Amino acid sequence: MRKLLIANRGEIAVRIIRACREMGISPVAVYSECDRTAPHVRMSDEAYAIGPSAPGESYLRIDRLIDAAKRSGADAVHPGYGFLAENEHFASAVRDAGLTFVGPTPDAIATMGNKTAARAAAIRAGVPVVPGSEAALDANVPDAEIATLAASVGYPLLVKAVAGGGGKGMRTVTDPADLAGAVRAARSEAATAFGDAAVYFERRLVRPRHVEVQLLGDTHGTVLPLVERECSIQRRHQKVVEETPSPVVSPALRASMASAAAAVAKAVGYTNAGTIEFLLDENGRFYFLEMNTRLQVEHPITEMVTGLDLVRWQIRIARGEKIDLDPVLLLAPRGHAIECRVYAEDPDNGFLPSPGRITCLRTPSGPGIRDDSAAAAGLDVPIFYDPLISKLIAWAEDRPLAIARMRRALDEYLVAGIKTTVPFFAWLLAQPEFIDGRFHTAFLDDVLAARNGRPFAETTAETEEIAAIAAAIHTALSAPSTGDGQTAAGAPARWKTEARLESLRGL
Amino acid sequence: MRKLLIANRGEIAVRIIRACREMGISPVAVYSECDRTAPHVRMSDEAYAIGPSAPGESYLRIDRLIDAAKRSGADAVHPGYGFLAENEHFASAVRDAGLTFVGPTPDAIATMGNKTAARAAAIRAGVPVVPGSEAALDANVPDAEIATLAASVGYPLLVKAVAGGGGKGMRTVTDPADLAGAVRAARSEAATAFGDAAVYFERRLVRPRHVEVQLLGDTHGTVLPLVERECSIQRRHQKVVEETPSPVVSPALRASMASAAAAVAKAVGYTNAGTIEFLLDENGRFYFLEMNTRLQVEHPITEMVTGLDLVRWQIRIARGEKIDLDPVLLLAPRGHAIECRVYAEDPDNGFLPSPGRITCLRTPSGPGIRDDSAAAAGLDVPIFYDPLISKLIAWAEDRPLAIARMRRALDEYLVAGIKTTVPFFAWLLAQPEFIDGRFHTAFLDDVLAARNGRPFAETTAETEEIAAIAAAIHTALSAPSTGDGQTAAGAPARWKTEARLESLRGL
Amino acid sequence: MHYEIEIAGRLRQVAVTRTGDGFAVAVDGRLRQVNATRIDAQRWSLVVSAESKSDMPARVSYDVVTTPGPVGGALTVHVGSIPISVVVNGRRRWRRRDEGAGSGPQRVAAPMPGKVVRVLVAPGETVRARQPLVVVEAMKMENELRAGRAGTVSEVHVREGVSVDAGALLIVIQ
Amino acid sequence: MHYEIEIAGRLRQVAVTRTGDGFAVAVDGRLRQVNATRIDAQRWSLVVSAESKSDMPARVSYDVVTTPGPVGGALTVHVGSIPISVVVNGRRRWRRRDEGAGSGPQRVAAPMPGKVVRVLVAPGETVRARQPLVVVEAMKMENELRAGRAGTVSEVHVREGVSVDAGALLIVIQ
Repeated sequence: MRKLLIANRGEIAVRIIRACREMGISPVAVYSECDRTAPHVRMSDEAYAIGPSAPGESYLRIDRLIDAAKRSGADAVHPGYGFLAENEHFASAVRDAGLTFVGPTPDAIATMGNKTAARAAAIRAGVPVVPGSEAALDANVPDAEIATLAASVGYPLLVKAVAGGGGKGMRTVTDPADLAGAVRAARSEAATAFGDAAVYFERRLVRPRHVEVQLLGDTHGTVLPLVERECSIQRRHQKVVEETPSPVVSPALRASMASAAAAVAKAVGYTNAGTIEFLLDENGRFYFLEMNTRLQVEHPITEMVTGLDLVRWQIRIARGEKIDLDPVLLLAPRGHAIECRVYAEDPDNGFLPSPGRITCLRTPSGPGIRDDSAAAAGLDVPIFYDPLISKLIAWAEDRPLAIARMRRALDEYLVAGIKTTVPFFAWLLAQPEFIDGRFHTAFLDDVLAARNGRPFAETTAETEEIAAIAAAIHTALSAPSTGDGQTAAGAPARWKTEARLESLRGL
Repeated sequence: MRKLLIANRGEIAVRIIRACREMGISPVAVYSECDRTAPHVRMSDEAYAIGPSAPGESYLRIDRLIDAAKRSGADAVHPGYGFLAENEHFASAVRDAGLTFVGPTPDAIATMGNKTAARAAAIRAGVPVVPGSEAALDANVPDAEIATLAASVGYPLLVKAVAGGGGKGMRTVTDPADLAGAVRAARSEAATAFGDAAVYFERRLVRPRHVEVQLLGDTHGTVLPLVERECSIQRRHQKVVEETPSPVVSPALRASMASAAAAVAKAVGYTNAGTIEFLLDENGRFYFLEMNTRLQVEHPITEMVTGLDLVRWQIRIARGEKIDLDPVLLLAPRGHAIECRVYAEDPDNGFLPSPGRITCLRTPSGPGIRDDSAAAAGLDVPIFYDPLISKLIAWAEDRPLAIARMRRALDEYLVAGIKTTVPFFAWLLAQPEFIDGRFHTAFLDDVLAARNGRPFAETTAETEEIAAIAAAIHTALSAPSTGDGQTAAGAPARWKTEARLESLRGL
Repeated sequence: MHYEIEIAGRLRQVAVTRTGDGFAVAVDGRLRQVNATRIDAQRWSLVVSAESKSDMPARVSYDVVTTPGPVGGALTVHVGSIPISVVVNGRRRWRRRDEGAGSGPQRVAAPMPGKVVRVLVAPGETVRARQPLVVVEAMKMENELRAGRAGTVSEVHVREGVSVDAGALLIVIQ
Repeated sequence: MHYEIEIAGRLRQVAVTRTGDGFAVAVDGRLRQVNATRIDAQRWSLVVSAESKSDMPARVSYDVVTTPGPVGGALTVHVGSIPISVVVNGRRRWRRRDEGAGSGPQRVAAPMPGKVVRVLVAPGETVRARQPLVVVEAMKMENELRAGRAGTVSEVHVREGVSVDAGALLIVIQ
């Protein structure tokens, strides 16, 4: 592999560029209109425009991506995560163009992309799945049959889209009377979101945790599972904080989840990096949930405690290399790692997206801190894509120290110009339930509902006084009358600190 | 410990602030005139002005530091490295003021600060020292006696200042005829630099390596040595690149150096973090060189491979806590770490200092990279202090991967406005001798002399063409005729990308 | 110079005077000595000391970033990493977005371009404060727009499935 | 627009013309299509393509930072992290500091404030190119100032132990 086209943007494109540089591979970027000056474009060796800003006209256009790969002379394509990373047609198109796809086979992607097929694969591998209906319910199954099936699964249950993901096409039903309506709603949502109205049932577990197992499979038949990640801190089914190891997984449970994960992956001949997601109930029983057939957003925490470079391994596996790692060490995490997904959202306004220009950025650094980011002062967070601006990762010798380190890093993290979830994380990491590891997948939504919109960035009398002082001095020194100032709401103008300080002597 | 005054500046003050934050201790900064806006001032809870910019009038003023500590109500003082870190009078003054000194006792500092006393301590501990004279030669020892002593040590030898450090008051003598002159020169230099003209002799080893052992000692009698650091890459006796583990130290040699280091530390009742420096000859024999009774600049690489937070341990030890670490793990490094000391120096002009304003800064990030820095765009590197602007640290699974990662990080590292040693490191890390680990303490001076000033940042036809294109476009878009531009050599003025690009349509 | 500064709904009287090495700043009559150094157009380093030691330790250091807010006179002041909304001399023009108080119709507009995926209220319906009104999908997320305060829905300008621009009027509540 | 641009001692003729989505730039007659986007006052992103594929791959991306140099018309252009000294339309005024060539007296000045710790030459002494002349201690390091080219020392303006300001004349070599 000599030249790799990265069919993605943002921090994950930057992450893959770094792996390329360290391996002597030339990275090729693609970009939509609004991404012309994005870091992944500026850090790559070559860069190809692939269309307008809307993802459907650029990052999701298989034809344009293949065309860019061919024009650049790339011999491989890395899909990152999101966009086309779990699209078997893209994987096929890359192969058909004679290029190496850094990921699993189109067959493995297709199987695991279908939730009922994935469940069937897990059952074949002898791995427990969440109790539920085994076949997809398409639109012409009669209501009575649906009700019987639901009763056999048991209430409360979830109606889930077969092609689902990200909580779309999903409904909780507690009362059998609501079943028919919920199925209709889920089907309609699924049809809109995925073009496939099929749904199925899963029993809703009580306070489950989301625990997942990263694994690597090579093309020589080796599948190695790695230490689990705890991803139960979710907002509306989207992970916001991940950590490894899980505070509740014992070495014995780790070994048993790891071999279950490997069994599922082997059952579909899985290659490259992938993740088996499980639900873990309060009694320590785990159930296969689904498989992500790509690099995960949260892969860095696994890198921190295992020392592996997962992107490097993806590329090595795609080149046909054998995995030569010690399986025992992969399940023996060193220390503890936590990731906070920093989003351009306003946590004090219902987590509404907050796109716009970052006017000032101070990123944390120092011992145990890693910031995987594609943000920079002066750059815009576009409205078209996932508002993830940075993944802040803290490692330390144990979980309490990792939490202390992450809180220190969040204090250092300053993003001005847009709102971010940094104040939310500073709040969350101080909650007793988080500190004690007492949480489940609905924990965050429950406490957010209970807070009822109280602001996360709580001010004190001291910080308010300082803000008042700073605002007064800022306004005094920025007054138009100095002849050298900035307008009250405008952008900074011709600027000299010395001159401005001089001018104030006349106040 | 509730509040800690940091009697230092720059990256090490920032490093200590971070440890304080993670431990819930309030950090107090001090600053000289030119450091008013330095990061350590802005990141601390409180900040006290201690005098003019010259170190002798501020950071070296024991009275002002103690005064600031008292005014702030601090209960402890951390000296960092450099300045007063190895000054027993400062340690005593801190104690006398009723404050905790985060470091060893004044006695241990005094003993190890005297090179002949330190050698005597090592000999008492049964640790080999570089063959040499055991007593200090003061000014009234007759020349004949000096010549006899020198002959018994053997040529080539080094004349070294008893109070020495950093290569000052040091002369190499190969020919006995040069002895008297070298002793005179070294004495005069030592008297000027340290106020102490005493010198002694050491045999000069052939192509030795500088290998040092970090250790921690608590106030309960435990001394634990850690994996060695290889610090042979030096320019004029100043370390510029450090790594751990050493590419030439076997586990058996590691164990034997570690116990020798612990024996020396125990011999002087050493507490807190310290480092025993050894010379390692080509036959694998090692000799005690000196002890640094403080945190080392290069401590982060040890943190990367052991997982320990050494500043945290310094504070814990100063609080009287017991070290409860597994001695075996401390000598079992995980992976490999390298540090490059990025200096504000012009490597293409004899490494002359290059103070001034950093106009643009892009620091590396991503997997395995840590940047311990106090640099920021818009800030000045003052002329008064050590020109270290950042310690760039790379960790990876093994040495070749760590080198690849460091080279990737150096490629990402951009500092504009001043010159730095980044291009020098990019060159050094590509040298076959470095890659193979074939070097000794004179290696770098030898290859620098052989290069005879050839520039490190070698341009290619491609980069020169791009520079020409960029300069032409920059000049075209910055022409005064646009009415909105910047003068050829001046600072950026009122600035709007869109307006400027619009204006060019008329070109 | 004298300013009226509003933070978190409370108005402060702030007077700034230049002194030898900085500023004397009185906040509601309480005097602080402030050594303020500007780093760049947005960033400040403040070292603040109180007249007496009683209410604030000596020489407290703050890293502050001031950025313009959405309306004239509004600033976002970051003290450390905490963003604080500040209005200078503008109390008559300004109103906190999520404050329960207030009168007149509430006009709920799209804060970003996106697609309306659910309309949760109909004209004539009464709504509680913070009740979800419309779900807009943008930046790959579904975002609930909520009522600022209780009232009755008087106008619904969108239906499910339509795309809206930033600022488009969606719902009016009386 | 046409510029004479000197890099590493070689002069290039550079012509810049605005095109549809960028610039056509001819460097010594070789044409490049350049999509140049300014990030801020100093930073540029260039995506460069050649007329033919033969001498440069299509759509090469460069991150470039331009900072003013010490004299008018001089720039430091960082291509990636490599700093390159560039002079625009200024070849007559400009001379590389460490170039062996040149004529007239060499005036060796202190590049930074510091203390002279050693004077290694005396008036009348002949020196080789790059021979150390004076050692100045500054920023805690001893720094050797060297001869730019061979010659004879005509003036020595400092002695050991004195402090010097930046720019102070130390040695003149004929």
